[in-house]
Amino acid sequence: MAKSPPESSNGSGQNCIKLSIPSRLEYLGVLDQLVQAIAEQMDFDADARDAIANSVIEAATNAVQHGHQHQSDLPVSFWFEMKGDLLDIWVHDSGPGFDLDEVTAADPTGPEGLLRSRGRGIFIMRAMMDEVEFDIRQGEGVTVHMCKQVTPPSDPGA
Amino acid sequence: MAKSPPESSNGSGQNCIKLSIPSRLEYLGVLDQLVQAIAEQMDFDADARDAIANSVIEAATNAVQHGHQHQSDLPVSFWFEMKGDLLDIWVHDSGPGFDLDEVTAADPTGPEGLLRSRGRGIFIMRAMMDEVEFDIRQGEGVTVHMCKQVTPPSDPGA
Amino acid sequence: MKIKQEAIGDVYVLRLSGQLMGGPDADAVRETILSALNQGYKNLLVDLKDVSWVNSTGLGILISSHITVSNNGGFLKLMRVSRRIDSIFMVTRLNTVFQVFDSEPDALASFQGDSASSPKAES
Amino acid sequence: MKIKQEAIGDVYVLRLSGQLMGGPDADAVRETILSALNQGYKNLLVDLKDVSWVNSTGLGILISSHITVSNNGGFLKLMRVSRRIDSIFMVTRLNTVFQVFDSEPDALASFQGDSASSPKAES
Ligand SMILES: Nc1ncnc2c1ncn2[C@@H]1O[C@H](COP(=O)(O)OP(=O)(O)O)[C@@H](O)[C@H]1O
Ligand SMILES: Nc1ncnc2c1ncn2[C@@H]1O[C@H](COP(=O)(O)OP(=O)(O)O)[C@@H](O)[C@H]1O
Repeated sequence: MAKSPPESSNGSGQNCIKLSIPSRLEYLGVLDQLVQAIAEQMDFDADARDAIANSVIEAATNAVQHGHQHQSDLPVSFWFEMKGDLLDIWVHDSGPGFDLDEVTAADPTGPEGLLRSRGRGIFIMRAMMDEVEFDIRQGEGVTVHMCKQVTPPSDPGA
Repeated sequence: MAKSPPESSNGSGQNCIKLSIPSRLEYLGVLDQLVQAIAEQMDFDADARDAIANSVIEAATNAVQHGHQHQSDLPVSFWFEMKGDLLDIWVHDSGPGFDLDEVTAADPTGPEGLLRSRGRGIFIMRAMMDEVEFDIRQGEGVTVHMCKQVTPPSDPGA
Repeated sequence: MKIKQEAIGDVYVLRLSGQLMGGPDADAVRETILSALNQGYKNLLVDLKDVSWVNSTGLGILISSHITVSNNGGFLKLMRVSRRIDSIFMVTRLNTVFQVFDSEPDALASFQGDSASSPKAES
Repeated sequence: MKIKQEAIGDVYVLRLSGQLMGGPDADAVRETILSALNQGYKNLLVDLKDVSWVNSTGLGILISSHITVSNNGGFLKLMRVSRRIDSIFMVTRLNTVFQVFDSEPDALASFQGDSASSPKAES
């Protein structure tokens, strides 16, 4: 799985859609619609489309809230690369980064975590996508990479 | 009306969504969904949303077909700037450009034009948007700028 | 875009779905129409119910189809055009070129005793 | 997100619409709930029918609301949760925290004789 955002390969390519939005939660609805459309074009089923959209929204929420602290003039960038039945997504903010091990130590579904009002975003992404990785660089921001493959309809004879 | 694409002001800004897609007609459906979502967020009514989406699709079709001649690795770029109830859109390709006066001389609704199979794209944009302008630069490509304002619901008492 | 085909009596119905926008769509529509004409059909009906949008290149496909069919002495009509597509027909005045019907029975019935065009149905 | 409010007998119903995602949404929900509690309502029902999606910050709003209401001796229940939102409840196990009802009559009836929680309705 490619680790660096397609930025490094110029961000172009025949199968890559790029988006950038201001750091405002009110644009997450527009993002949702774009992601749903991309996933539909790739023939993901309705549950998978929702899972992908939920995950991109979580990454974008973190970029806006934690990465850019709602500074709306800072853009959050998205790359959607469609290779056959594999969708690779990168979400980038230019914020200060964070310590991944520290924030994911707590289990939001355990007795302590269940009633906390925060700490579920990364958990949801990991539960809903095939793979989720964080590229956190001091001074260069955070890039979340996630991917999901179209599942062939299950074979009832198998 | 701003004539240059927001590119010149760095393409950032708190109200600007940017998109780029490969030069493939199959991505126009995804584009349509994004434009519809942006127009809905701005409270354009259903007819206006369709008009805007139709116009952006026409500009994108021209960029893919004429500007980039279907070279799918060349990206078509879009800027959507939302200022209050005014939506400004720029569509850019890096193709060779064309002679606007020449191509818009023929009226596609006149007796000669009506049965031609081409030559309606720019006409449709002009009919459906408030303003449409072309910035055509030798060697730097074509940028179509169009805008539309939300019409307040008509006052039955007026 | 996808095409489903169906012969209903002497009317050959093409049911399009998706988006009508040129490229491969043009070939698909042309081939289907030529094949229908080759089979002897003169009455062609294009169902646009499941077409979400048409761009100007897609309009070109409909116009070429119309011309091909007319040149072969047949009739090409449209039915179940969405509000969105109808607005493009109005703006481009293609509403004066195509006969458009809201319902399938009306469209099918219109071919009976056809020798000249009848006015566009109300939408 | 928008909130419509309605008292049905002794149940205070909050009908949310749009997207539930934190920011100003958090304040709006909190204020509505505090005002209902101040008016003496103990039974609160949140209608999610017209909520297209919820993010984790939105889940936080629901959890804080639940805690506030419980701390005031009341009950907060949810109804008409879409498949999309339900999948987030399952993944985060918040389905074990919230009582969710598919229909409004079931939800309203459930408050009669409430003193402890009843099991989550089938979805
Ligand atoms: N893009 C980011 N930039 C900075 N910090 C982040 C980012 N994403 C996540 N974090 C940190 O990780 C924590 C956990 O994130 P998450 O699991 O999404 O839950 P929540 O956002 O509800 O706290 C956040 O509280 C924040 O401290
Ligand atoms: N982005 C572009 N790059 C190059 N040529 C263009 C571009 N847009 C339009 N044109 C030229 O203008 C003509 C008219 O465009 P249009 O009105 O959209 O109709 P059509 O695309 O059906 O020909 C095109 O045929 C093409 O020659």
